[in-house]
Amino acid sequence: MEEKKCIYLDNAATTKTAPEAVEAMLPYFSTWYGNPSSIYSLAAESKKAVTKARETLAGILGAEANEIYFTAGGSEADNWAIKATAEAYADKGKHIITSKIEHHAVLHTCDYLAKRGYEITYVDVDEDGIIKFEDLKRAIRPDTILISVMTANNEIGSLQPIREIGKLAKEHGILFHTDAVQAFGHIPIEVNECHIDMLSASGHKFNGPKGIGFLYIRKGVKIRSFLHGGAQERSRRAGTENVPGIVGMGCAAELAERTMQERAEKERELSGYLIERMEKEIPYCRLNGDRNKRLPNNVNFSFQFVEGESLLIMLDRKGICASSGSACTSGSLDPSHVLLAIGLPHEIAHGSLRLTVSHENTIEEMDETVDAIKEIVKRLRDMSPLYEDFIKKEGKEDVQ
Amino acid sequence: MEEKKCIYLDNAATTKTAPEAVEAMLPYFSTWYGNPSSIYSLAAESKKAVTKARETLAGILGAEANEIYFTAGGSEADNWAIKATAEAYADKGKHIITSKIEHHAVLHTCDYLAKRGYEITYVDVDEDGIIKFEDLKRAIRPDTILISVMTANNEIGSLQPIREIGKLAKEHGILFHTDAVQAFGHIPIEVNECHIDMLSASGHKFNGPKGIGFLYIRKGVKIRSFLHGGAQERSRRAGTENVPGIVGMGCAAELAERTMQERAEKERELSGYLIERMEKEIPYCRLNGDRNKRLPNNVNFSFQFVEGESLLIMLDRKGICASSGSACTSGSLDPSHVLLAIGLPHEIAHGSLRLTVSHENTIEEMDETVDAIKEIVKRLRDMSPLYEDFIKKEGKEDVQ
Amino acid sequence: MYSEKVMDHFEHPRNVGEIENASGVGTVGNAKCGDIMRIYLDIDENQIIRDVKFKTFGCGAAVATSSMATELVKGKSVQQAMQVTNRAVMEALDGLPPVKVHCSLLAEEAIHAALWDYAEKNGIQIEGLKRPKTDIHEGEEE
Amino acid sequence: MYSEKVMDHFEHPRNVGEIENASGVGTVGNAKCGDIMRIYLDIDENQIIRDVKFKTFGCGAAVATSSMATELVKGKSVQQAMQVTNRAVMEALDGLPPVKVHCSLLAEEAIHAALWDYAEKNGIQIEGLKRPKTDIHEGEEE
Ligand SMILES: Cc1ncc(COP(=O)(O)O)c(C=O)c1O
Ligand SMILES: Cc1ncc(COP(=O)(O)O)c(C=O)c1O
Repeated sequence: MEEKKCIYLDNAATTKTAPEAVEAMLPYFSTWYGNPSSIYSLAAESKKAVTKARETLAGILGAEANEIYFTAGGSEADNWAIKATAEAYADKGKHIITSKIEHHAVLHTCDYLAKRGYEITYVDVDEDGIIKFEDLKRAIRPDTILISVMTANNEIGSLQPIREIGKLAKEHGILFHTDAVQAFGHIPIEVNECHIDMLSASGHKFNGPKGIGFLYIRKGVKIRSFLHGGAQERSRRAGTENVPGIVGMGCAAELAERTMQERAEKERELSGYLIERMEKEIPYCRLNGDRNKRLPNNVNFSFQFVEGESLLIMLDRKGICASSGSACTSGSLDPSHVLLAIGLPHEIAHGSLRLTVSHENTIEEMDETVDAIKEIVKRLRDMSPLYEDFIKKEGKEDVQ
Repeated sequence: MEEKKCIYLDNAATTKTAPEAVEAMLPYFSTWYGNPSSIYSLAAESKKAVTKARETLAGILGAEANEIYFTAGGSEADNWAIKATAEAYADKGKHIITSKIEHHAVLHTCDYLAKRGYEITYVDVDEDGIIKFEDLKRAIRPDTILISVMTANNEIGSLQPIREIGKLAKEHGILFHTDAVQAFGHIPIEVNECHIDMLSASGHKFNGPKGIGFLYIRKGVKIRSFLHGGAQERSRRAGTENVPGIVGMGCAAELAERTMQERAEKERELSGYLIERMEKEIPYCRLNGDRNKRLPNNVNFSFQFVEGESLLIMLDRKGICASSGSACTSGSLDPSHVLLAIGLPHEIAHGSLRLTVSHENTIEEMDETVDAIKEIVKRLRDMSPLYEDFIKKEGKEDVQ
Repeated sequence: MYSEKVMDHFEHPRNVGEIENASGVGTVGNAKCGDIMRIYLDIDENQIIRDVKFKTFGCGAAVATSSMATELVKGKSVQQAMQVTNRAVMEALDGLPPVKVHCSLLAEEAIHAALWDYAEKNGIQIEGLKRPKTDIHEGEEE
Repeated sequence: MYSEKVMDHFEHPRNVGEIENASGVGTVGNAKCGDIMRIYLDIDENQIIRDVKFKTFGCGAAVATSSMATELVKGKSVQQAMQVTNRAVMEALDGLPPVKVHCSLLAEEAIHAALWDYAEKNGIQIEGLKRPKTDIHEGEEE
């Protein structure tokens, strides 16, 4: 396929690997390819590179290097944190608290445990997609062993009060895990300030490579291995280290940390502009997620009378890459569980669009995008029986 | 560190990623970086690449593309195959048969299950490191649900009779898993001929990248997810696909398949030469593993009166990269479980050296290696109290 | 994901619109599942479908199957229209992804629903036509 | 993995060899664990260690700690030699990886074992010296 111009607005699904990160990885494929567990000098180079990346990641979180455990991505980190904690603390209790808007990597893992004798409380969120803190508080029981609430939601970008949750968990002697896959590298997170015991992150969400992530595990947390085998990762996660992946993620994290403020400002400018124009120019639409407490790069709208996939395909024909809910759920017929959790009726949830910008986007691209959306929404409404009924019933004029 | 000349003889620990594979991966980092689950055209490119790799791998094994499930490596594939089978078939029985010389990714996973109510039979191997087939047969019980025996051993290279084991398993209606991490890409394997139900492989063992592998699962095998979350890999293995890793592994597999015969010939020539010279020129040494039924690239010797790590470090100082047992176990004080299983006494097992060649090595390098080993073994024996005692006790002359 | 034919009918849907005082109108599907199709038929005194229009809320496949279904029945007799199955629609579109097959069923149902409306209004019976479910997803839930 | 000092003593071990008719010989460790050290002492009538030699079967750290231990006791009095602890050996080597600390303990034990042999042969007592375990790993197993 030819490389054609495209406006990429799906950075929550995955990001472009930073050229610096690719550059950093390259020597570890065919030059310093030694297995870090080996004792000869060739391997010392790869070991050193892995150590450096570990220190970088730990530094960003205010953690110790030996609290960082590399995984194959965010899903493995989530599975590990939750399943291994459940097992290690089963004698204390079998109750886990999470939210209704977690990623499937958390929700399906909890479902798995629910079928095996664990009890899960899925706490509600408000209409802006922020966890109901009082409900969370009330959900705590003597046998609660883990609270898992994400740092930022992947669909509507809403930021959760992890500092307060961490404090609450600590007060009750409950472990706190946060899925920071969407947040790490995008907003500042400090594991000690927020009393985070475990934190999941994934390289490809902050311009690192795919297939690599990490789980932060606070020293002292009793956690079992998830992958058994060799003695890698202090015997907690077996498997020959993905050295190039680790190096690429380390480099991307360092870059993300260093440029975080200016990137976030640029993203806020772009996403704010999108929101402003869309709200002003497109009737019967609604911004999903909290207007202020949201990831700088996230825009999520619902358009009444319009179905999301049609919108996406038409945008794609105009070279605009966007998403309708989580990338993982596309192909499914159910609308996103997150949009339902914030109270959207099914048909509105079906008509949602997620645009997640990067600092590399431009205002011109935003204009092009809004113009395209306007035109497409109008076109789809013109062929929508729901819109036809609405206009007739309400006796309204077509205001499109 | 400067790139200095080195003779790399540790291809069982990991291999150099083929430049062709790196080349193939590159576009998927920063150009075709779309998430394969997305529906826009950018993502179609990465999806197509993943599909192509899947078809390549399936083709090599004589399998269907939808029987290949990507993982983060060999360890994850082993963990998944064994744990998920154990869970899915628990109502049929809780007995698993494996061998004493499996990789830790299999053995520690079995240990994990043993603590959770499963019964594991670890079948013995003979002095050449080949499973005792009659013992295996006798181990079968009505509640046996899985036989897991590796295709080729990672330390001594011994090839296991997987065709016979597969037949036996099929006759008894028992699932057969084989850890082919050392074998895939090096010797031909056909899953149907050998009645293999599950097979683990890892990219970095056949000149693919690290951090990517796969599990072949025969259609119809009832197997649970191991990583829960998104709907990737037909909802059986969650996590955004490691597109570059998958592409790199696919390319390496294709290359490995195409060049298998000539590579194996070259490797056999090199390893045969090593074995011949060492046996002739170094006294009190022993070839470990079967002389004929072994991986073409594997050479494993024990040198009496000498400790392996010293040998390795001195070889490293001469620019020769080798290993003493499995890369994963270095750092441990126990000698390799494989060498103990073939009946070596502890002190002999401690003095073992594994050399695993690649087709890129030369006969000159083999000569240099043998010369170095001869010199080092002599030096270490000269400072060995065990050798001193041996010479005195036996009244032997120093024949070194 | 979609064939070229599907993309063509999605991007350039044929027969979009309404027919005032239509001979028959049928609406099927529900918003909960993300698909609603409405078909308008204009049928002459010889039971020939003179004109057909549709409106659809749904995914690309829903739009394309509606468009193709209208093409397949246009100018046909009511009896011929009864032969337009979901399979015929799919084939005419060079196939659909497995998760989208239900869209073609919806298109078939929409035609039938419009024909039912026509038959009821005119007090006639059409051979092989059954009362449409008001929601084709009824009874399908697990 | 190892400090430069360790590597130096491993590659160029000091005092390798045997002493015939040594004043004291001590062997510790066992082959099962992969480490055996033997130390030969030549002690003069003033209880000064005139010469020392060692032989070691073991890893890089085992060789280096043996070498360093012999250097630290050479020319010293028996009493001074008693002060050479595993810690002193490690420090002199600029440290050891955690998994290798037991090697320095072995070196200390080897010196003590050779001194014990010397004391026994000569019917003297050395303050603070205890009978060496024949296998320092005895009693250490879990
Ligand atoms: C036989 C065998 N199985 C499994 C593994 C684990 O593979 P990986 O390190 O890629 O997870 C290895 C290599 O380390 C191996 O040699
Ligand atoms: C919030 C969240 N958690 C977990 C994941 C899973 O990460 P990965 O796909 O890298 O395994 C994702 C992204 O898909 C995510 O957005």
